[in-house]
Amino acid sequence: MDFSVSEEQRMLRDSIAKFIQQNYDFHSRCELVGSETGFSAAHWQLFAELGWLSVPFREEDGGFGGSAVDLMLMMEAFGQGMVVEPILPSVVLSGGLIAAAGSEVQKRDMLGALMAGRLQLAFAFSEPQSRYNLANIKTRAELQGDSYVLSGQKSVVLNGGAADVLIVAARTSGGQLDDNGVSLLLVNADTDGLVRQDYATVDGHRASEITFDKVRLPATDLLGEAGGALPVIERTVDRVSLALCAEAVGAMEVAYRKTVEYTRTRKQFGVAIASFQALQHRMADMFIECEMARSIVIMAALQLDAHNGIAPRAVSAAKSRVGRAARLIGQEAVQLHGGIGVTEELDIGHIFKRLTTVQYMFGSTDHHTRRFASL
Amino acid sequence: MDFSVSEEQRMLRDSIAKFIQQNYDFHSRCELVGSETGFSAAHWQLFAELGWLSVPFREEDGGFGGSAVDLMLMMEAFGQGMVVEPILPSVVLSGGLIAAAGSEVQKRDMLGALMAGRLQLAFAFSEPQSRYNLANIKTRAELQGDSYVLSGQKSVVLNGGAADVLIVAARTSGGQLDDNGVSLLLVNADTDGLVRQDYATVDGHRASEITFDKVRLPATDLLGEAGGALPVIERTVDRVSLALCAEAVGAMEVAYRKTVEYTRTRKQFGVAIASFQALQHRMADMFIECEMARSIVIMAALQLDAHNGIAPRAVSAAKSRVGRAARLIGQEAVQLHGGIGVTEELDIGHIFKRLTTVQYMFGSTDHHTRRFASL
Amino acid sequence: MNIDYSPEELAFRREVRDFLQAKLPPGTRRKVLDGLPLIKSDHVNWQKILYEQGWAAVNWPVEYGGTGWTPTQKYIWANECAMAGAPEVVPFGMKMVAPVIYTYGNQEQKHRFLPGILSSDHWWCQGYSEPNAGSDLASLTTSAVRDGDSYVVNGTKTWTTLGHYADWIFCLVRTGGPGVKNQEAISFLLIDMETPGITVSPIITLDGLHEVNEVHFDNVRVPLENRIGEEGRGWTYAKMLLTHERTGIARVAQSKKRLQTARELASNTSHGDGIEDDESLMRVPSFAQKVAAIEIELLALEFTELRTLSAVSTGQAPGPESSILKIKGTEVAQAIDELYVEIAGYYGLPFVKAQFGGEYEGPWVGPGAAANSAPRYFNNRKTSIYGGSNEIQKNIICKAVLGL
Amino acid sequence: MNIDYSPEELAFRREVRDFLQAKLPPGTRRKVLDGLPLIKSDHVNWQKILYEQGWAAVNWPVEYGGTGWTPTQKYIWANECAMAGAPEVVPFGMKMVAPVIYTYGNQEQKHRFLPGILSSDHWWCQGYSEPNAGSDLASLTTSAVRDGDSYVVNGTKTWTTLGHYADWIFCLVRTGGPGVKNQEAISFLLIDMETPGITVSPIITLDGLHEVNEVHFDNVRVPLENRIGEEGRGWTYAKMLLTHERTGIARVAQSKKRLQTARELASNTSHGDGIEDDESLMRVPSFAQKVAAIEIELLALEFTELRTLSAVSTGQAPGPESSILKIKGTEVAQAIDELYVEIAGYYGLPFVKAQFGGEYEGPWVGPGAAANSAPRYFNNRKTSIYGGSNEIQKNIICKAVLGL
Repeated sequence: MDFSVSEEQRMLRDSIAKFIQQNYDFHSRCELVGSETGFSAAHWQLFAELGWLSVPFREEDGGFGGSAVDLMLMMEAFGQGMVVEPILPSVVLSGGLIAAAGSEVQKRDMLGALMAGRLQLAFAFSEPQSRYNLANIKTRAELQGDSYVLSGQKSVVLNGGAADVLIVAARTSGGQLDDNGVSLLLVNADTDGLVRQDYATVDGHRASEITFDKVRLPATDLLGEAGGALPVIERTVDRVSLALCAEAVGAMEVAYRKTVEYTRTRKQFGVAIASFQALQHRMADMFIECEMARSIVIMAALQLDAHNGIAPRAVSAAKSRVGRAARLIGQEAVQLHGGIGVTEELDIGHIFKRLTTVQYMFGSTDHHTRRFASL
Repeated sequence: MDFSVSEEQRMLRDSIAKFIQQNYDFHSRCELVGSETGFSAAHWQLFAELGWLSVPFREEDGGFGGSAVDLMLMMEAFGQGMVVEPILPSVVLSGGLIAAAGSEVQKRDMLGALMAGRLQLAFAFSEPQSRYNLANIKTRAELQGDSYVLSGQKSVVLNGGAADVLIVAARTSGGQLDDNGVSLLLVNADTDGLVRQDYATVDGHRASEITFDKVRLPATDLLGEAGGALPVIERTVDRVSLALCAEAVGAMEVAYRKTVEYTRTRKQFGVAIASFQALQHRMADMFIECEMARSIVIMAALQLDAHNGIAPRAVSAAKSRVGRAARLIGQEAVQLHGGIGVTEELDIGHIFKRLTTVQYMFGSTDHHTRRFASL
Repeated sequence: MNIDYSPEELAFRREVRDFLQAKLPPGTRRKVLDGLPLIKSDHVNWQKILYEQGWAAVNWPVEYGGTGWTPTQKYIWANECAMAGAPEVVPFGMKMVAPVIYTYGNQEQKHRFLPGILSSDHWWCQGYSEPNAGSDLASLTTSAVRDGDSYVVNGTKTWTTLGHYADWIFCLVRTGGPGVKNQEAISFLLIDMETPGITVSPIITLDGLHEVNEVHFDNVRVPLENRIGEEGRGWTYAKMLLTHERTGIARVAQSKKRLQTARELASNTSHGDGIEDDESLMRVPSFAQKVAAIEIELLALEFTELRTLSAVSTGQAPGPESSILKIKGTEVAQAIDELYVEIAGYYGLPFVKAQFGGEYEGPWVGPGAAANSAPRYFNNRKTSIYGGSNEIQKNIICKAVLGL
Repeated sequence: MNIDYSPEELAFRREVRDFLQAKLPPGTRRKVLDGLPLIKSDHVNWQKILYEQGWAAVNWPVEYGGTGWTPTQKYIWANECAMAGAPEVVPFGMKMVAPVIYTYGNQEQKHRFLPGILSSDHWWCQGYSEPNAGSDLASLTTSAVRDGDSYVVNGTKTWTTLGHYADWIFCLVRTGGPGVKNQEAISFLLIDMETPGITVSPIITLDGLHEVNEVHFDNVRVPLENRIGEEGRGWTYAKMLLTHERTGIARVAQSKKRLQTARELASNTSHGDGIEDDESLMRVPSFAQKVAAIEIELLALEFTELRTLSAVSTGQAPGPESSILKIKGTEVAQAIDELYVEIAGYYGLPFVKAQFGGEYEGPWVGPGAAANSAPRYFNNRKTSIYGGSNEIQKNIICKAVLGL
């Protein structure tokens, strides 16, 4: 048992922190959020050059090493800057699927481009009726000769607008809820019959509604085994959930620190409001929540790396606990800031928004508590 | 719609408050709790003389009027004194069953004696496996000729030790969980085959385990219709739940007031601990909880009196909400008292104990939240 | 105590229901029920309909055009309006400044201002808060210096809700110097928003919308006759008004309707693990119990409000207990807001601002109610901050109720 | 970072398990697992077995008889002990006074006192709290006045756990006058409980049991050589000890075992709405989720403790972050206590004191685990009060971590 951070990990964390300090103040982030694409292509190239896009991947795939602990440390650092570049959907989620299910050729072609910053990906899995059940898929891909014909609707596809290639979860067999019969297909974003409606999300990211109307694909654009994708999806989504939790820990730390700072300068009734003990104890609670969340994310990362079969339960524990902490810290940060906290003018409200959406992506707090109890 | 308290109701409340002030200080109560019988026969006679034992009954049965609002006001007043005389199990619960299901003869004989303070009753309904399901009854009464033969085990029968007569819920037909087939039988406490193990309860009251081994009763000792008792039991238990909630409101008010008083005198770090804002806000929360509980108990009492069919739902709402308030106020009262709060030496710990048991009698907080959701 | 309606009250409820069904514009109703922002004309049209009916000023004395309703009638009215999807009355004129005018204003001010408020011809906004004052309202610095028959006003007011629609603003201003106690330094002015020197600048809230503003006063001349009551007594008048504000703040009727709608939504939202229509979120025990807990809290709140109103109607002033209404009212409403986000699931993420307009024609992202679930949740965090933050309310309870 | 055990650690765990299985007395084990109170001989017998094994003093330096275990070994030990139902080591000698003696005591004191603690021949108790001091420990008034080669001690100590078993008490006493700062006024004395003038009187706690006491000192003569370190430095020594106390306070292993047992109990408790054996309370979603939430909290707590221990093992002092361990450790343990009450249902009510003894022969009321569910819940409310109340811990976090 060892809780120390390696020299390499420390450098990774410090370099991201330095990048954020130099390039990612509140106003710079607002500009990115308001821009056409919603993030900076230049930043993305820099991330590639600094090797950050390679962190989640194994050395044999050309990556940095790919431990869950590495991923956690990186995402926590990004979380501190509220970074909007699509690391999570493009690299961790979609790249993770390719790393887990791709053939050697697919991995060589796509992971290389991904890590080099030349390829944007998105994973289209959720549908209007599926909520948090990854097996609940109506989108169908019928094998006709040596093509698949793909039809269906995917909702809230993160990074869908920027993606060059979409990975689509579709049924090649089985009923709407069956574990078997789910396949992954690689679809170029400009394929005929694919219609995308892109939009901003409430937390400053981007997503899309995507419909597929008899989209025809070569059968070779299958990723992994036909009909057997569900376990790969579940494993990858667990990893992404951990990454999201780690990002939230970074954001929560900033939220409580900024709240402490603000209350020390904000005066009411002639004194700094930080001098009110009722508020002090609530800030102590924010700190405690953040540390408890950090601990359970470390636990989940270590269990993922231990490959001992209890990772799904550990991830659900983390997602549930982080959700609770994110809720309390986000709400309290706004409340203790007062009026200014509910405006777009200060970063705290934007952190609050992100700390809200992390509670509902990849399974809500309630969903993961139930999943934990059932595993 | 009218929220005013009548002159008669005000007098009832004031007279109980006066009795408590004169006869029921902490040490007097401790002596009663530690006495052989666990309460005062003299008090009981006084209650009868003052008409308090008649409050829950209709005028045509010789009672005071019997509205749920009257009952609420009375129990709240008793709750403020943490009165241990068995009003709830003997008068409200058992007397309530007789009033609801008894024949004219049974009512005349038993209610008269009950209101005169000459009769103690207990209702034996729960069994080790039944938890909060009133229909879950294994105890059976077989009709043999013109007798019932009663066998089974009843658990935690409140006031079982003092009762002259027990009302026993038993199956005369049907399976263990059936709605139909439940009957009420009147059993003298000294009947052969009835074995009682009496004990104190953690909150200063008394109860018994009672087993019935082929106890033979005249068939005429049936209370109400054979096999049709469940609705009567449910209605009566709802009324008792309301009474218990009202008692809890009285106890909660005392708990927060005593906590405020204590913190104003207790000094730490050179000042009264009431001056610490973090504690102040927690006392404000205790006050708020008490008032919210009071409001919902009023709501439930009014719905019971309105006879509009939504009383069960209203009572479950009250029991659920009061349970939540009782938990917070009880725990906080002890915490804010510090060490002295966890000893037998001060009344606050005893209030905490009662505020704990009220959460688990006649359906736990969780049970009633679920019942509310299902109705 | 009893909870029954008299035959007269039942008849009144019937009349109210018929009126709402006949007169509430369907477009406005739709927006209210979907929780979409209303525009100025939605409000004004509806308030003018109420005015014609004689029901515009529920709480005013009859002599100024009030309804003369009993507390039970007002309770029925509030519930029926919420259930029908009627817009809430914009409070600044009707509920805030009017009581100050008819209580502390002179005859001329009553004649001059009350009719325009009653008929909704004049839109009012509130000028209390300042950027550095927050919950410490009395520390305001906007100054009004006497110059002949005018005050010259300088300073900035903030959180001025719908100030960009307003014809008039009522302001607390400092007429005494910094040494003078607040009780004697603050005056209450009515200011025409057309006066030179006033500029209104928007504040964008977390829902991305423009509802609140900063209002800047740069040497704004206000006639002396626009002062309510005595100079230096404004703080006293304002406190009376704040108490008024607090009793309406429980928002029970609105929360009941919102919760009912949430329950319907959840009943039509798949829980994801089934394919039948009835396998909805309401079937998930943890969700159903969350809904139940909120409904129970709302019942407790409703009867707390009824108790308070009953006490008021028997002549008792709304006591500091009414702070409970503010605290619990906002907590319950915020819990309901959060329920909508949970129901929306992934569809809580999209922020398609055009969909909020009510006249959006493009392809709709997600189910209707999901569209603004998160923005509304974000924005409504304000309710536990404004109108005397919930922390201030707890201070009031500690001081005035618990004697701490 | 990694979570794996090395082969050596796995072997150690095997050794610990074998030892516990072979040596833990079954009667003691039964009482611990049923949550029944232990008597003095249960503790002493077990601690002497540990002493013979060389495992009595887990945290002491090796030179005084400590184990020299790594943090991971200590973690394994704590978990295995809890899972096996071993009694917890009575802390007053082993974990509280011993570190003060071996850190600040002189050679003679080390020789005189440590062996008796190690072998459990001497039972120690703690004399810190006083009736009027509470969380404000430093306001203590028990006085020690020098008289020749002795101190004469007068005053009262309270909350002295198991003081009625004790051979020795360690006390904080005031050797400086009221004008002297606490940092210079308080001294640390070791006092033989047989000394004339000491009386012990019981305090009955909410579980109806006698565990804590008041200890009265009436002109008790204590030889000067029983003072640890310098006169007037006792506060410094005590603070060191309090930090020690706090790191062990998370009680993760015990809570894990208690939660596991609660889960088993709930699995064997009817939910009342079914007749089959598997229709247990664990099948009720709201209950199962409550259990899940506590288990999740416990996981977070466990890794918070592991992080803290890891930081300590790399030479960092246990920082004020360890206040989290006290706050969350007691909150989780209290939540588990409450779970037992909920499982017990109606059987949480009976208070049959004799059943607590462990040698009760009469008819048993309710299932075994229900018997003391409520008393234990009541009594354990103390844990968030003593050892620096959870409010004091929040103050520490505010000051030392947040800089408030």
